[in-house]
Amino acid sequence: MSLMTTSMLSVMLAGLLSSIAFRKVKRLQWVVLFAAAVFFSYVAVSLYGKWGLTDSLNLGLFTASFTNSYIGWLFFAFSSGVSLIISIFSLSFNDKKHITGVAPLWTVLLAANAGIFFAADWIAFLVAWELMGWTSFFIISHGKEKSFQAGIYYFALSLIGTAALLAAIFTIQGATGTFAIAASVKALLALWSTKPGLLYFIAILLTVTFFAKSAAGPFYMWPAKAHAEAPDDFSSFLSGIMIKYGVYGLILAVIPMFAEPGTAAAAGTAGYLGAAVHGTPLYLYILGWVAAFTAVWATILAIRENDMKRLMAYSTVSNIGFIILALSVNTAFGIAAAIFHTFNHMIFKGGIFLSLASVKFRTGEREMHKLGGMAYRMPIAFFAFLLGIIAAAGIPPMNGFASKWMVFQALFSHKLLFLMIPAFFASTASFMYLYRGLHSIYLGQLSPRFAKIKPAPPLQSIAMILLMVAMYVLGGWPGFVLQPVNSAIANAGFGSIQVSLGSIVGTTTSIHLTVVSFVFLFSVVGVFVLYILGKRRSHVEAMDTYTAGETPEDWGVTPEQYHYAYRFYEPWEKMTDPLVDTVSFERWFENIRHNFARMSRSIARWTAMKRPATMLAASAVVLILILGVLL
Amino acid sequence: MNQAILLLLFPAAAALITPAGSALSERFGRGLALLSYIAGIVYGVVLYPQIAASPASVIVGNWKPPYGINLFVSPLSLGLVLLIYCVAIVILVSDFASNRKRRAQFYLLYSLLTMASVGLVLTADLFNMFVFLEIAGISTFALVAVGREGSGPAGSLRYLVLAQLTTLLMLAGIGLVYSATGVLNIASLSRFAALNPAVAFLAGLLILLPFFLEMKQFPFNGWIGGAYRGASPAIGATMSGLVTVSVAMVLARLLLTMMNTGSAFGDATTKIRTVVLVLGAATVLIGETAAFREKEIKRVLGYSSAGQMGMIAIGIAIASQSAVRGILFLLVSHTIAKVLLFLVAGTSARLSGSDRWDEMRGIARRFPLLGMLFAVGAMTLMGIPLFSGFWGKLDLIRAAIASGGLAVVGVVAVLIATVVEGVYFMKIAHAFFEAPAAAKSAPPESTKQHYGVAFLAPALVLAAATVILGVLPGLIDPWLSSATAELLHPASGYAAHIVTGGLQ
Amino acid sequence: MKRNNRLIINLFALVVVLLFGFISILAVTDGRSGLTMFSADLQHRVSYAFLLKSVSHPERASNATVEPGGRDYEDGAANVVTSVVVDYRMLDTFGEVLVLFAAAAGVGLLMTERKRVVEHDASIVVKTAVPLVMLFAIITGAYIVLHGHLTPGGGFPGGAIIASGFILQFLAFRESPKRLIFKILESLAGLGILAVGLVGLFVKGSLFANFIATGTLGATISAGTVLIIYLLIGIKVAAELASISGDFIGGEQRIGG
Amino acid sequence: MVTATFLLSAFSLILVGIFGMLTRKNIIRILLAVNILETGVNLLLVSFGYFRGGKAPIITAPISASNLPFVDPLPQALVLTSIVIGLGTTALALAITLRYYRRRRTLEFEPDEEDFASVEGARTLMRDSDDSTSVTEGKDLHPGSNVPSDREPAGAKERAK
Repeated sequence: MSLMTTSMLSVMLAGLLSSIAFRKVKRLQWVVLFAAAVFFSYVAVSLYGKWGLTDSLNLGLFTASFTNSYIGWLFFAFSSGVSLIISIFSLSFNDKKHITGVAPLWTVLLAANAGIFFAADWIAFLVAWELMGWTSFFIISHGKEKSFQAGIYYFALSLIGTAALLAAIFTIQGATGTFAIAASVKALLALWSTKPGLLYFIAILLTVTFFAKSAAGPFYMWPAKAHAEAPDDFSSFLSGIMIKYGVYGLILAVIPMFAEPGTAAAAGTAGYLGAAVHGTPLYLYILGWVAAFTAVWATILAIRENDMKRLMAYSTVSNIGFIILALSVNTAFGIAAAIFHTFNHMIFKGGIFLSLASVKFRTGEREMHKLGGMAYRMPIAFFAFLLGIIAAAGIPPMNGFASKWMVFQALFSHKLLFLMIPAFFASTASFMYLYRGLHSIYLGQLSPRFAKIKPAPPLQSIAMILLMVAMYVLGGWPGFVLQPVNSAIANAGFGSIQVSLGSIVGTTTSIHLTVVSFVFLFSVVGVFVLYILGKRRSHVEAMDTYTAGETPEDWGVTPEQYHYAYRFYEPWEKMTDPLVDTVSFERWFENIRHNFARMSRSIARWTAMKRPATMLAASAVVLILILGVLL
Repeated sequence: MNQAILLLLFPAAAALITPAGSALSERFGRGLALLSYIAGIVYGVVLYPQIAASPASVIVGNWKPPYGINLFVSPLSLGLVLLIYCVAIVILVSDFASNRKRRAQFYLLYSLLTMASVGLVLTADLFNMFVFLEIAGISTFALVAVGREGSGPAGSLRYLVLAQLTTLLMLAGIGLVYSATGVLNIASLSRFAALNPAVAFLAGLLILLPFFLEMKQFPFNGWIGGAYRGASPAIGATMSGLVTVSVAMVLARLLLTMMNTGSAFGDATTKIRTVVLVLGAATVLIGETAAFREKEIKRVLGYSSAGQMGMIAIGIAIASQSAVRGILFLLVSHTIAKVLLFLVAGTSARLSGSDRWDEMRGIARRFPLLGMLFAVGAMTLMGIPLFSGFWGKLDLIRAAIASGGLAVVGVVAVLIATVVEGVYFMKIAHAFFEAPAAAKSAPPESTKQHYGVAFLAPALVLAAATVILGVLPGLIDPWLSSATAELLHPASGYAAHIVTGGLQ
Repeated sequence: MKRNNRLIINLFALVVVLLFGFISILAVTDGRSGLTMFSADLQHRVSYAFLLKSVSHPERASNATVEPGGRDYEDGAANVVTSVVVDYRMLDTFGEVLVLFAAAAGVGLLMTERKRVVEHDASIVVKTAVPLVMLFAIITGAYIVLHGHLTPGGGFPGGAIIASGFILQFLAFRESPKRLIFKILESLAGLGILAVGLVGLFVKGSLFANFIATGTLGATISAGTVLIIYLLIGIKVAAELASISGDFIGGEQRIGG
Repeated sequence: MVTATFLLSAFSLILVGIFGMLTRKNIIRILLAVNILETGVNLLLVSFGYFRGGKAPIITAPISASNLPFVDPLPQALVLTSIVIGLGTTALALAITLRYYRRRRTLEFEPDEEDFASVEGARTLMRDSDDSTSVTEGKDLHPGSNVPSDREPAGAKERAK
């Protein structure tokens, strides 16, 4: 019982107790959540350097054992930090008007978060995974009819994932005889030469689990539903951290299964199963294509969205596509890029969702065309969003640029040019939806309805500012993250890359990001100075520019009608309509559910036949007898 | 050690006294029933240490088996007997919350039902098993029939017809076995010269039929809908909580102990186990599918217990160490959770005045504890960690994948069922917690009676039990291992007490 | 259309049933080796020991002789079926009693109190004949009950005959039976059976052990507890059947004559 | 030979019983079929106990291991038990049937109309009818869909009083 288990158990207990003790005063539950986040950040700090520290919890029938692996620690530390910032935000977000009772569940979810990253054997992983699943489900569907539709959708998918995980775990245990994650993966590598089919089966099961959680591939549609309906402050946790569990799982179990020695052995014996495309194992290559199409598809859908949270949810999915694309290259550089982009995404998407949350906090609106001009009223939220989308679009000097650059470098390294085309498309087209968000929410015509709203409360502003700083710093000095990441992947046996505090050595070229960031900094400062010095500025209402000095109020045109946001990309929507109508996994799942319900109805009916079901029973008996006696 | 038969006699005596006693006072039957169960528990707990030391074969009338009838009191059977008594107490106590004016016969029949379940668990004689089965059946028919006006008798009759068909066929099977071997004793059959494979298959299948029925296996579960609609919640809980314990136990006993290679049933065993496995897989799928769309909460629970019983059947058919351990764990947790769910269902039905969960929307907003209890029960059945169902399911799936072959079908069925079960249970749980669409009219009957301690105390006890088992599954590990050993290795324990005279 | 449908169902059922019969016959006449129907002859059945009354000492079965007038066999009933029912497999019989008990209780639970309207009484003939018939019925029943251990019959048939007398009385005199008395009777008789068993448990160390000397085989007073238990069963069955029929008949109210 | 006759007749009784149970819809007939099946099973048991030239197992002359002119007594004992059990079951079944009839005014198995009720909110209060205060207040829909209106459910009559 070292710090890992004790911290998890105590936080879990704290969550349960707070749910009982503070039923009347919900604010205190949020304080407990904040305390838990602080505690976990402390745990993260105190666990630094103690790699391989193991710890186990005897559950009688099984034992759950935990270890402090370097990669796990990185994920744990970053998620704890970001959730600390989010919990600061939540403290002020859940005021009288917006309060929800989900804090205790969220506290338990933090414990599950720790469990996932510490798990050393599959049982512990499974327990933490399922704990995370149902707590997050209850948070997403916090007792609203509409949000339940989203929640049950998410829950069904994660149940499918869990089922696949169960099957995978016990298949692995049957094949290797151990539940320990690292050991079993090593043992699986030895099986490449003998039974590659089994390995593919395991890999597919695990991939289903992790894709279902991180909404890659055919599962792209749950974040849009879930984010749209989840509590606003939770959706930044959802999109920032929870969706990354799948990525962690892939790094933990799937990618190592295709490490060099095994696949090399397979190449000889396993035939096409062991084949490699440009040095990438076939399976990962297919995974890469799935990821690329996830990125493209999510981008296409995001551009069509008018609901700001759904839009950002789709952008998250497309970023997940990027991450998995980098993973699928299966080189140290690619994995480093993936992890780096994961952390960056945690930060900038967290920031974006926080800013959206505080806009919703003030206005209560989610459709973007009803907003507009928020920049004038909520500057900090505006800047958080601005920097966030700069990062998301991969423009220097923000952190997104560095990691996207690394992703492309990784793709170059294996000459996967065809995979880069969709990647480039997704990356470029992301400008469209990001700009749509920026314009429709923050720029443009301020609607008179919101003329009087106050800026974001201090605590929320603090949270957003922290994230902004992080974005800029990681953009300029990626070494802060990349050096630990580098030693982590070296520690985990993926090899290592060359990186210093400010510069990254890619495969084709290297880049010195500090210089880039200073260039941008100075240019921005310079422009600002000019803007101050040159006194030729006069503030013109957007209204006047539109109407060219006319007075449209006379013929009853109100300002917000000039806020061009509704059906922002109409031609694009027209263009993609047929595509979206044809390719819809959503409808596919819907049909499955529908047919299932019909089947269930009919089964329930035969129990109420005119004759009691003796006929069926008797004929079944006869059938069994025939099979048993004659055969 | 023959005093151990008192375990069986307490409820029987209570039942026999009841008619005369209820001439004295209305409440006599109820009190007496509870008293007898408590006596049973106390006696069982006192007995447990020496039984754990050495399992005892209780003989009746001083006649040694296989001539006379003998009961086998082992850690396994004694533990399940205690479970049955506890469940019976919980159900009866919670039934006070319904504040119906039960007649004396109700408690009489309930005691007989409990007695029969205990007997089924204990007995080691085929025909005696049949008799106990009939007692259980008759009391269940009557208790279901007095459930809801109208649909009670209908459901009860559907149940009765199927049950009679199967039990009579079982009797024929018993006769066949007797005329082939000349003994009726399970233990001595488990170490007997091999029957002809065809005869063995026929007789074995016929003997298992009523247990398929009671365990709601696929072609024999046409009665679930009617019976569960008709029965009052207490009886629903009894049918799927209390009776299933003994029935599943007996199925395990017959399929693992009586029918193994080297027993009278010899080679037919594998065939019969395959049949059970396939039926179990079908049941899991069909039960959960039927529950998916069902709106009447009692029937949802009935169908879901069909699914759970299917899982248990799969585990029994796999017949490996961890499979049996898993299903025993699953059995215990299912009993706890299902009874809890039935209590919650009954209370919320009385509070909302409707049997349908879609008309109970927002009831947990008025009574948050009710909703939490439901969630706990549901998540136990779904096999979510920190609730007891998880460990059983884990063991079962591990065993199935390890044994491979046809058992993989069972795994797929179980995994699909987990997803389906999760979806419909969460639907219901959410409907409970949902903000009611329209302002709901005040509950038809006064809240205090239904939501009083008579409901809350038992429900909380059950919820605590499932959570404790979920967090510390190791608690019942010793019991599980000894029970598993007893079921899987009859020669050492179970059949050791049989003196076979000039037979075989 | 509907008839057609029914025809199809009947045909299907016929096929199912015939297949069932065919397969079963095929199974029991299967050629492969192993025990099959009747392959255990009397020597190899448990009842061999029952007949020779040598259950406790199987080794004695070979040279034991059992004759009428002999004393102190391990079960003194001349009617071996009775000795199996009431002694060797007494637990089954106890269960059987409880089944009947449960059925009676269930009927009582289901038949809620109700009144039936009857226009006129039974005829004078019936009214005069019934007491005689009832007397005969009760005497015959008592005889059958008391000789259960010597001749075919015993508690169940005897009790049924006695009950039939009461039923006749209800039918003739249109008076609803005094159910309470029957209920108390049956519960007392049942408790009596249990008590006999418990005495056996505490005297002889196992439930329903025959704790009375079994006496001479064939004598009226013999076979120890068998006689007592059959007596109690007779009372119980009579009371139960009477109360069941009383529940079915229900109370009546007469109008006019 | 005699045994074969026994067996065949027992078997045919069993088959007849099963056939009746499968094909009939009228509850009384189904119960009759159950009883036929039961008789068949009992006969089967007895015939399993029969041996060529065996007498009823009542000791009227000295017997020993060498001369044992009896049939097997055990199956007869079992049959005795199962007959009584059958009696109990039948009595209970008839009582239930009577109750069913009083409610629905029919002796045929009918589909539970609630399963086919198109209206979603068919509210059904739960009433335990052994609660003497509410014997007649069952809120089940009586099968109005498939019963002519002149057949009044029994509940209604009693409710009138």
